[in-house]
Amino acid sequence: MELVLSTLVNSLSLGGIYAMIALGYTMVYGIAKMLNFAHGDIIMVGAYAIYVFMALNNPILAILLSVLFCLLLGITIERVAYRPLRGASPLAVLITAIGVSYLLQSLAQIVFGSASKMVTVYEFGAIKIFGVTLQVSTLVTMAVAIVVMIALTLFVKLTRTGRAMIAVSEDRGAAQLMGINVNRIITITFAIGSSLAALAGLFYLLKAPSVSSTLGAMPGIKAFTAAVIGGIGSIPGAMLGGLLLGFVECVATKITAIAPYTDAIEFSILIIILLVRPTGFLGKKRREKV
Amino acid sequence: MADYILETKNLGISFGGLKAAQDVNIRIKKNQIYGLIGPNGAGKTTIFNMLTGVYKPTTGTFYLDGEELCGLAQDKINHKGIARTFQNIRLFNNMTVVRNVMVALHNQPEYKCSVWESFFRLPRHFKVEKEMRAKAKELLRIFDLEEERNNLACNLPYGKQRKLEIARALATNPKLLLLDEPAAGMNPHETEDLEKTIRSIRDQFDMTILLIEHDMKFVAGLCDEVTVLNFGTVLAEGETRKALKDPEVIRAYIGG
Amino acid sequence: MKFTKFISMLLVLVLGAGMLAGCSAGGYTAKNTEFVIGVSGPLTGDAGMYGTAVKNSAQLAVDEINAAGGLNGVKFKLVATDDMHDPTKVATNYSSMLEQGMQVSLGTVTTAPGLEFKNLAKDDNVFFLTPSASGDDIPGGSGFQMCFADGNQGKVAADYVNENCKDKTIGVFYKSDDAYSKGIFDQFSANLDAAIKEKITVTTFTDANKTDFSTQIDTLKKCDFIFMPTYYDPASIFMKQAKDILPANGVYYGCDGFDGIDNIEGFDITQIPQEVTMLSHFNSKATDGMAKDFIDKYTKKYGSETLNQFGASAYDCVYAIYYAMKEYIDAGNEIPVTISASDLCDILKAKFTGGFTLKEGVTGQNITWEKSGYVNKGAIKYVIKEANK
Amino acid sequence: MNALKNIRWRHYINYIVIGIFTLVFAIITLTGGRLDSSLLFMLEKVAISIVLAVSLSIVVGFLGELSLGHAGFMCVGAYIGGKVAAVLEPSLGNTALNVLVCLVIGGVVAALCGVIIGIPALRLRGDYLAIVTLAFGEIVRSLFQNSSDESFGGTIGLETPRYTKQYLFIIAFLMVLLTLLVVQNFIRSKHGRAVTAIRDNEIAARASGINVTKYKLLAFTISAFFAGIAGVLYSFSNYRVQSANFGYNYSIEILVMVVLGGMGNINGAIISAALITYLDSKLATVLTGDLAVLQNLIYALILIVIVIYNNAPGLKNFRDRYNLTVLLKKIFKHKEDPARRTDDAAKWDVVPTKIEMNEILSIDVKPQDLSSDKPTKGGDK
Repeated sequence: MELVLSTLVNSLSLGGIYAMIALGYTMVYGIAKMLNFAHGDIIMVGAYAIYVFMALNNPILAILLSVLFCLLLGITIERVAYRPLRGASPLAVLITAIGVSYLLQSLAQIVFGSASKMVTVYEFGAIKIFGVTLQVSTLVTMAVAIVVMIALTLFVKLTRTGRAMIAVSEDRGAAQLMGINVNRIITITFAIGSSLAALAGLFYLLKAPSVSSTLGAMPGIKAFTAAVIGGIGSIPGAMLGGLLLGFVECVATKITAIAPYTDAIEFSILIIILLVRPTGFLGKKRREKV
Repeated sequence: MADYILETKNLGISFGGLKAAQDVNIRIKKNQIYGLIGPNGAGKTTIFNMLTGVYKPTTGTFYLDGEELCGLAQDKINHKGIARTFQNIRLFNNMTVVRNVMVALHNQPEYKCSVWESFFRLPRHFKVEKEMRAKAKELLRIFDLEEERNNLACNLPYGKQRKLEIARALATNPKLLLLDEPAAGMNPHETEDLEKTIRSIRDQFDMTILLIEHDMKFVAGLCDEVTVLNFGTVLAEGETRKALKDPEVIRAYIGG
Repeated sequence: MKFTKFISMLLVLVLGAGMLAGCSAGGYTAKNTEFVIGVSGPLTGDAGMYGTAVKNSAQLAVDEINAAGGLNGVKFKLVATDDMHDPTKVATNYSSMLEQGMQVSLGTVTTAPGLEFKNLAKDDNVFFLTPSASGDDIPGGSGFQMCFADGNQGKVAADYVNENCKDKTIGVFYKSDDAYSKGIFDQFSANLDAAIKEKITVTTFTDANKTDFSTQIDTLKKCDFIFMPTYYDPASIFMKQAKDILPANGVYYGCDGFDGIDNIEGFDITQIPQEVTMLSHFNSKATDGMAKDFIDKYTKKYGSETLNQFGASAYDCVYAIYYAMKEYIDAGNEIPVTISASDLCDILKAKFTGGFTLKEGVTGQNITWEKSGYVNKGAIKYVIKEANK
Repeated sequence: MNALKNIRWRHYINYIVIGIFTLVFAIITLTGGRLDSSLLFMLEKVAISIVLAVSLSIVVGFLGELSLGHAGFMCVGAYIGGKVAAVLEPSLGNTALNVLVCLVIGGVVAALCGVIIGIPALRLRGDYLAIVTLAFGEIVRSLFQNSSDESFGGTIGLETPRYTKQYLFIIAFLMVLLTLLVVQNFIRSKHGRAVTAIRDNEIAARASGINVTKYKLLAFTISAFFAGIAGVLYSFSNYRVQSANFGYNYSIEILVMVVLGGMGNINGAIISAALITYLDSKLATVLTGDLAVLQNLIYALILIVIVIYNNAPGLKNFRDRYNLTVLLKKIFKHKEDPARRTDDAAKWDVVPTKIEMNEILSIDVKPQDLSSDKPTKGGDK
């Protein structure tokens, strides 16, 4: 019982982070129709930003500044690297995105060195619930993830901008004809996605107090897996996919015999899902127009 | 020899709840120029897509020259003898004009050349390439595109792109040619020209042609028979002039 | 046509560059005016502390030898290259060092690149004595070790556990895709008593998830003795993450990879309630003997941040090579300064397999080598930090 | 003489240059001159990179799909080749025959993996496929990494029998020539034309009777085969195969070679592969420590800048004004020889790299492209 409970809590907290990143992926993919490879690396930038701003000795301020920094970074990346390629082939956009991801990683390494840095944002300590020792930070992560998810769903459903986002993701051309400023919507999407990535970076730091330039690469790809499993473009899908993947990873890591294969297992799931149900669990199927 | 070169039986497809086409029965005799008309969204292109294997019909089936082709893959259907053009032109834009046609000659039995022969440039490779090029040039001459053969397809003027698409479709040596709005975007002079070309294709290649068109004058002048569609169902069919005078058809077009 | 011309010109240019390199190749040591010692190690990156320590300490030894007049008047020179603990960089580093006249080498600092280095050196017959690449497969050919081999470390750890941990809950945490970590674990596991082996809990991690260990910690949360054959970086993250969860009276037991764990920026080891222990051949808190001497000299020159057993070992390596060469010359032979790496290798190999002894070293006394290249010396269990302190 | 005149020399220039180059070094070696081991190593590395870049360019340049798992295929080739070599060594000894057998087996096994990864390629396009190839590379790596010590050496990697290095580079360059031969001939044949047609417009290709399934699989298989060949060469050149060497970063490095050379330009890929490999090892001694990252930074910038320059719709005018052809025209002031331009075959190598893939991005998540939706219409009557 205790084993089940602690595994569950662990996978929830990991899954919450994946869900958070997957959300950013899903939004950008749904609206800008591009796989933002650099999304994972924004997590890393966010974590480094916290590391730097922690010099102010104020965790809250550091987190806010980090989110702001990533938000601006996301907008800048979109502006400089992706916008010139709007209308170009997706292959070109994809390669550029890989380039940006690589750029962020190497810049971080140049600035901070390749050795990882220890960062302590805030020590929440641990509590005991039903005989299970829990990190309080885990609970915080889950709570924030849920709040963000709800807020985002409401934002998309209720606000003008949110509805414009849906419109752009459905049909960019038609949205433009309806007077929606597509560029602006895409910029906002990137801003939101990058802020979420910064939050994910924070959660990573709360979980494991260390940041290096490759911090975001793997979680990025895994979160993309999560987004695909849940169905690209779907907010609850991202949540579902993230939690599912978190669960798989935790269970796989727990079982000693298969622990070394954890990544292979996750990637195999990705391939299988893409083959069997490329729309994921909650994604919508779209027809090709000929 | 079947009576009809193309025969569809209760062909229908629905996307989710939307019935895009329903119980469509079309019969085309050999050497006919047949029109498929109807207002926007009537399901004309959808039928084309079913006939070429892009969509799988949910109901019904169709026969080409007596052979059931429904459910085959796109390239298989093409091998069996249905070729098409697209409403929005789809050329291989980064290839030259002659190469566009050569791609379509790919499957002709006389140009067979295995991958291994290509890897190592065995004599057959050179022979086949030479013959394909000659054949492509010949086709281009018919469409008056020979001069442009070394230009990139995307650099052709609009009218010529349309023609090239038809030439490419013909290169697959089809029994039935589907033309999706061939006259769209053409000026009256070009349209007239196209009309002549289509007739000459029928005569020269002994071809049967099914076309979608909005230009009624064009349809009336060219087509032997038509099927009129509205909301995915057949509204009227038969000899062109008669069908166009059908009050149902007029109402569907004018509205109300 | 112009394009063809351009292509051919470029091709000729690019490929011709290689040819030029070919013409000037060969006989790098001919112009040497000093004996050149080469070493490849992670001067940066996750294991950067080790490479830096090795480089500094080797330099320290070289400087001392040179200040004392070198080897019969011929001085030594150290060439250090950075491989960032990445095996793909080794071949390049190796050739670059050869080009700089390397005659003898300290090999690599870490194991994974060392496996690559070993073969290169064997091919060209270049002698190397590695201070810290502890892989079981490193020695042999032209390679020798100053540190304990992984198998040995794993065995020593297993012996310790067999003897002292009968009533403890034992856990293991190692990196499954790292040669060093897995090598030690395999030997550890093979040498455990069956009764103990049955009840140990094993967890692993990989390079892809080397920051978040909550699942592993959760699995090990009842263990009061955790064997950690990993490098200090993941170990420190683990400890920090686990400090409230694992029993406060627990013990972390690491191998030489733990060295430097008390010197990580942002990681205060005193906040970890558990005891942190490592198996070592060097006590960085030593208060007497060569070790004390070395510590003083090193700290004075480079500070205490990178002071660890890797450096100590490298210091000994340089002296071992120096004394071996000196013995050979003292026996009436000659070693010209322009001697080729291969010739020097034959000399040194004969010495090291022929009973050469480093009498007094920082990392032990009367150090000798087996014919297979493994080292013979005593090990120290060294408590980095006591429990609850 | 006339026959000689009719040969399109530009088609063969790369064989000739590489052939002469190999010959020169082969003569030096075979006549007893001992080449320096670091030079030999460099030659082998350059050859391996060229094979990799040329084989990747089939998928990226001509099929128009992104493969991020090219190093994975290489990994398969390296391990299988190394293993076979070890098994065969007692019977075949350390001979060129052994190398050739390993090359064939390693290549074929990698090609089989190409088929396996090609199957998703039939259903997926663009971003999804890129991710699948990436996942494939990681899975392969992970499997070899966790293999038992007896089978593939696990974490410490597989020790491969050493091959007399003096001759290895000759074999490596012969493999470069073979790769060029097969890839170039393939691309310039009706089959290559079909692959390029799929890249340009998949829907139209299908409608023109092209068996898209077959050709995508074929492209992936050929590409994987030669990556496998490169892997086998690697295993002979390096004594030890460690799966950590074949990660995502290596795949990206190969991609950089292809992109820098101009996607779909084989000569470009050859030059940039040789150049990058050469500079790589030269820079590695200069850029040490944290500066080593500069190399990755440069790769990143190459990817971003070149792709934006080549593809940004807004830069079209700029591109037309400032490009290599214009630059060369200025340098050489060469007049076009109209006699040589009778056919379009000369344009074959320099097909523009722009790929209209947005209209066929993916079956399920297709962007609604503005232009694809009835640009003109006669209007209803």
